[in-house]
Amino acid sequence: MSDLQEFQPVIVGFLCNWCSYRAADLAGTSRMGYPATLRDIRIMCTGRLDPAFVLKALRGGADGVLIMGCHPGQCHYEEGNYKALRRVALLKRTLAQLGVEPERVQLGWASAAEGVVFAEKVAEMTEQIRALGPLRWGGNLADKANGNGTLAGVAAMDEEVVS
Amino acid sequence: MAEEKVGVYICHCGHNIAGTVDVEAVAEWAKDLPNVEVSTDYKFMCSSLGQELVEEDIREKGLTRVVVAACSPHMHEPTFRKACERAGLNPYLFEMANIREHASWVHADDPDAATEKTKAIVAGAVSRVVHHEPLDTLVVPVNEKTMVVGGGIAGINTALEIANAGYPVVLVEREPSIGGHMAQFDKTFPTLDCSACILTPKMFDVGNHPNIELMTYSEVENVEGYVGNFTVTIRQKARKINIEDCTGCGDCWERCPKKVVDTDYEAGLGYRTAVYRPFPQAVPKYPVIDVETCIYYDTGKCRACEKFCPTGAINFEQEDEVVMTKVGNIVLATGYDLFDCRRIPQYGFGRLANVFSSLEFERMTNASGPTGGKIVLRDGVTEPESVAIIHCVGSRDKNYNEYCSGICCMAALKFAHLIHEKTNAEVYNCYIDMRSAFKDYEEFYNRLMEEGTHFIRGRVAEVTDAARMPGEEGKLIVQVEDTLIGKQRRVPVDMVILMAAMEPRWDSVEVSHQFGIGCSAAGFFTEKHPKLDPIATMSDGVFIAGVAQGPKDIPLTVGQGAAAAARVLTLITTGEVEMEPVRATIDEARCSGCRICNNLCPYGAIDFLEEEAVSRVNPALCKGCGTCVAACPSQIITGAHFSYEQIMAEIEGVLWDMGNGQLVPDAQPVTESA
Amino acid sequence: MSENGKPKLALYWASSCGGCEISVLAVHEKILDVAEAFDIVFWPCVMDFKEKDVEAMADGEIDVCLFNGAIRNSENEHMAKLLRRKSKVMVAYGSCSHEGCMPGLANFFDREQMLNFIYVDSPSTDNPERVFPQVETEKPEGTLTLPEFYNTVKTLDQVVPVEYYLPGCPPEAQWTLAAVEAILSGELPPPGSVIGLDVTVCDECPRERSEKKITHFYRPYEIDPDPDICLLDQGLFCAGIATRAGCGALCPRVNMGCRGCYGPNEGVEDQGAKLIAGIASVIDARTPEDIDAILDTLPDPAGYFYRFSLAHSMLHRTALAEGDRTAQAIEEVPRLDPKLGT
Amino acid sequence: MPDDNGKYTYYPGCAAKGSSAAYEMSMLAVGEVLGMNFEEIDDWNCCGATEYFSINAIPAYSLVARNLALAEQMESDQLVASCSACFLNLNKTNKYMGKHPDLDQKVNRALAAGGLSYDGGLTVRHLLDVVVSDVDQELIAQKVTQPLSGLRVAPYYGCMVVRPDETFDNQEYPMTLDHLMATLGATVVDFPLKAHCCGGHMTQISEDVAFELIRRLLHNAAEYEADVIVTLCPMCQLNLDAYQNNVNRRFGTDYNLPVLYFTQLMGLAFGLDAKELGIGTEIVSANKALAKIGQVEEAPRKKPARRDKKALPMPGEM
Repeated sequence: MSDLQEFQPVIVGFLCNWCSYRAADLAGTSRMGYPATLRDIRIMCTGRLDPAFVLKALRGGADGVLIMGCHPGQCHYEEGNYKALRRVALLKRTLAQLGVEPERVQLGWASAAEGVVFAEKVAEMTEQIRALGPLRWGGNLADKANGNGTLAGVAAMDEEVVS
Repeated sequence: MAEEKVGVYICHCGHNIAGTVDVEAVAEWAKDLPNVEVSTDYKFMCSSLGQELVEEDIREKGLTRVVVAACSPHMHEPTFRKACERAGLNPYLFEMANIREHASWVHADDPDAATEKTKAIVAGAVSRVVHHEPLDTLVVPVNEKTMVVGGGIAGINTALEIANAGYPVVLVEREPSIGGHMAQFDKTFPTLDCSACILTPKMFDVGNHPNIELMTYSEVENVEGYVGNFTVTIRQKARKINIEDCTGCGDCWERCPKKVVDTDYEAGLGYRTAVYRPFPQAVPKYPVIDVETCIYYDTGKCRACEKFCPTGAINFEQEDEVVMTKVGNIVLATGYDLFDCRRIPQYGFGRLANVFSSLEFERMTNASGPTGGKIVLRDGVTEPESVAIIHCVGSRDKNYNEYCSGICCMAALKFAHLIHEKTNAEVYNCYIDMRSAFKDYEEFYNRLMEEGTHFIRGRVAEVTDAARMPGEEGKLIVQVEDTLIGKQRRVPVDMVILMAAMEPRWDSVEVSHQFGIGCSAAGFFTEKHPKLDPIATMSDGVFIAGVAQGPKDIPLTVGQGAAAAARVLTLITTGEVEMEPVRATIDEARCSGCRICNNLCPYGAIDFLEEEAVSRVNPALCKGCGTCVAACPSQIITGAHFSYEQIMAEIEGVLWDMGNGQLVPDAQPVTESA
Repeated sequence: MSENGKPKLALYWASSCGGCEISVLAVHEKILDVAEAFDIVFWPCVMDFKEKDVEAMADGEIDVCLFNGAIRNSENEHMAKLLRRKSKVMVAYGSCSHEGCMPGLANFFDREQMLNFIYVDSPSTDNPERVFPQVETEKPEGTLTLPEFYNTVKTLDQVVPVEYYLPGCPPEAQWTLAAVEAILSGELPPPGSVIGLDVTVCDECPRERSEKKITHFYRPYEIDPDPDICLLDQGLFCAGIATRAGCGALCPRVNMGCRGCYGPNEGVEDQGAKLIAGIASVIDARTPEDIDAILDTLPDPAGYFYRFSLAHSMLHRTALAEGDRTAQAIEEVPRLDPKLGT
Repeated sequence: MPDDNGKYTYYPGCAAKGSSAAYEMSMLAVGEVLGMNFEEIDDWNCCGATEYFSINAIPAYSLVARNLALAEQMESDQLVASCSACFLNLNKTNKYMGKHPDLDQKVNRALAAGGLSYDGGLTVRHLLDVVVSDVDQELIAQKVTQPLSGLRVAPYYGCMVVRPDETFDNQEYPMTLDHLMATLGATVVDFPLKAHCCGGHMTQISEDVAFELIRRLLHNAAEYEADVIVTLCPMCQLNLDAYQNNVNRRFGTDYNLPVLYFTQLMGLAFGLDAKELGIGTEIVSANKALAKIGQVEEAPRKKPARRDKKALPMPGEM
């Protein structure tokens, strides 16, 4: 998997229900091929994007995160994409300090009619991430001894203790 | 959560999915996902048999959650939600996994990758659906009254259709009279029937309809509320005329000493007085005093109109009035502005006297216009011996508007015909492409060719009065490449008509914000669906009609107006509307009142309760975009159906094979194993 | 329970500043009641206990262990595991053991960077032979050992299971007492819970808040803030919006933005994410250029957002080069030739 | 924008040192009045004129880029050219090098051979742009001591200054020079051919083409009863001025239209000495025309005065 020769990046996508998700649908209906690297999640608006989602995806082993919404000025909810623009901007500044390359988290626009734009964006980002290599944050994380303070962990521990 | 029973159904969609994705394998694999009770694949899940399969399992195996992996939720989510409902399961406990548009169709070249991705998508859905909660659709009553904004032919038609059906309408028009652009036109293509003759009866009906409250010289100032329950604030600008006394006799404007160029109705080609009625058939019949130009407001003297008014209707002290009213639906028919031809200096409009804009020409050929319908040069007397009509002025031009205004070709043909009819002038049509789609239009084009109009295919480079060769002296020279004969041509003419583009109203963006709807990059209002719903908008209860939605001619405008009326009537007669329960709610007990969310909501659905110092979401106003949910720094705003837990779970799901962040066990040497 | 029927209490500090130890005393005269109520069996900072004393105890013999400090080296981890084994109830006491706190900021770097700076590059250091501390150093007299310095700082619950958390840098006395009393009364909250409130600092903050529109961030020295108006409204960074209440909004009350030491609000996984979302939401700009212009006035965002919670955040530390993923970076630190030492 | 002391880097181009010396003289004189300092690039070279690019692109770009490289070492990042052809070439090269990395690379390799390099730090501007955009028009109005009242000027921009891409004025129908002349008190005629071609180097290649183009301009200016054609490009000035006789001979016309640089008229309006401004060096003498200055006189309109009542208002009339 993480073999660089044929390293297949894993990208988690957050797509706006009204535009880019439909653009992805259109790419499908018109059979436009693009790398099978994107695993997309539908949200009602890029304005719903909680930065925690991005962190979760990276922490969860993704090599990149692609957020796509309506073109500025064409948000289904008027302003949502501007909020995404601001949040992603600040998030990326923070991630940069944590050693995450800017290419790994990208915000793009595609209207419901822009299946091509969507497909090209996925292909483009896949290449960029392939060049960067895997992120696979898992390796960064310390082993959580005995279930990380979960009750299960405590229980398990208690047994040890009692016995 | 652990006790949820999930049913997973992988659809073959004939070959569409099964042709690429190993559906059996996926179904088999899904059996081992947490909480999965049933997992199977089926040829066509959307078929009645497929749906029954789901219903049976809900009843017999006691499923509490359902995942169907098939096409896009935009295709069949409603189908399966209904199926669940029939089996007694709340429809929102269902989740659709899109493995066709997002997997099989786009990765046909790599079946293995497609199958792997399918697994990820299904895993995501399963892990998400467990966190779903039963939701009930909101139901709100619909106010019977409708507000129509814009009194052009679109608005007039919408208002009449609704009013005739027996429901109240308030029609708001910015100008002193309704009628819009159509009232300025002379003839209409291709039938050439007189625009006024077909419009004025409708205007009259509007003015006298018991169900229509007509508010001219008025503007909408504020809109609050949601489908079925809007509260609108309208400013009635002061006419400076007491309409209850005014008889519209006309003494005031006949006596008014102040003449100004009428840039509205006469398109700058004629004059009006400071107190004026836009045109004789105006509805309502009352004049207005133009405070900008009235001598009295400038010098404090004159008051001629007041002296001569037989009924003492003149009221210089009259103030604007602001009225508030409740309506259930809103139709925006705000029309268009004409492209200002001065923006293309090389065409000489405003510089070369005998270059006219299309609207100027409409007024000129109009029997009630400044020249009484005579086609003459700017000097007001000379009849032109040759006229060039330039198409696509400000349309189909990257420098101005990329779109085609649609109507100009036909209007140009109409002009050509009128010129032939009224003068002996030669007429040159310089076009890029002739666009004469729709009923009887092409025939009209043919007719004009027979009438001897010259058609030159090419975009005009410039219009100049710089004569270069004999025969050009004192003429306007149209420099154009005739692309059919492949030659540059200089056509000397007496008059040039510029077919100006239709542009969105200058304030269309503000208006779109005011009404909470979208606006295209060009500035036309965005419809809900470009093909299947060109009348509704993304804001429930707000509809659009006419050129405000995009360039179109009179028949289409009329049609869209009627369609908007039909949509409104459906809502009114249903009496209530269901709203998707995708909503945000604030856990007020845990809200710390930081007010981060307060100015985020585009629909003003979030109120801050001063005394409790907490914020609250009005569920009826909320449209469920979730921007406040994402923003809340103490994470106590929940977005129904797109909650933090649900999306987090989906992320874990789609990354099921990535070890969820624990791929590499920590190799830190531990001095002693616990 | 000891013979005298008093519950046995252990206190330990791992990687911490010692402030938590002091804060235990901040309960003032009540400390006597504590001493009265408990049989203190281990408190290296105050009384002379040795590790072997703990070793000698039976597993689970200690009723409550208040463990402060982060896990920075092998000794911290060893003691955490030891005390865990000996204690019935393990309490992560204070921000370090709860969230990582200041020691956790080391996770912005890796071990090599830090050792190099501390032992070589820091202006006040003169170490031409690049001598680094070693886990084992051979001496004629025998082998000298030091705890292993880890690549990554961890919170207590990242090495052992933890029943309760007492947030704060340091925890406020009333919460320490609340915890002690809860333990004495036996009315314990469900294991895994944080002793504190489930709202944010804004809830305790007396300042006047209004709709937010931030056009510029100021450093505290740049403006003289209005004492009655929300600091964030005035463009001063304040983590209060995303920080668990319980301190009584100490910092905002003295014109200093909340630093976030109580960690994220109840149910929140990543304090930084919430700060990013909240702060970015109220930035008053629409174009990338304008947005950047405003964000440029907020230097070191990660520092602001993860000041106390980096070690416990979702990403937990900066990305390590793939080779370093398994924290073997110590190999790259040149080892000291034993002979040099002699 | 220039730095506070109004410094600009100045690229003269070949003409300035020969045929259009008057242009440079007047420019420097006017610049002094307006507090603009033009620092000439040391050791500048030919701009390649317009043809070289179509013969061999890379050397052509490199030739121009050498000037850019030298200019970049100067104080100001504003490079001003007074000749439209020079402006076009410098501007084009500057823009293309910025847009096309491969070109940038090749050209810089060439420059490196001469120990030079250019990394796109300049803004290339035409003298007219600088005068109308950087200088406060109020200031210009204040400096006018001898308004050009009664002088009918035909503002002639030529084809290159506003093309290919719109910079400081409309490409098809520029107006800035019109406004500037009005500020100087002149009567500006609406010169429809203002942005048409003067023939350029065609005078050397095909007189038929060139002279016809020149004739059109002269004819039109004369038709508008212009006393002077005012230009901002040495090429235009040369063609209209030097070949006016040839045109008259060929077409049997008797045009007598002096062609001056806008800086010369500015100088006169500022009350500077005509000699200082190089007036008198033109071939078609401007004396007769300039004699008019001072005596105000409403020039006859070209269009028949409109018959009120019946006549229709012009667009935008109030």
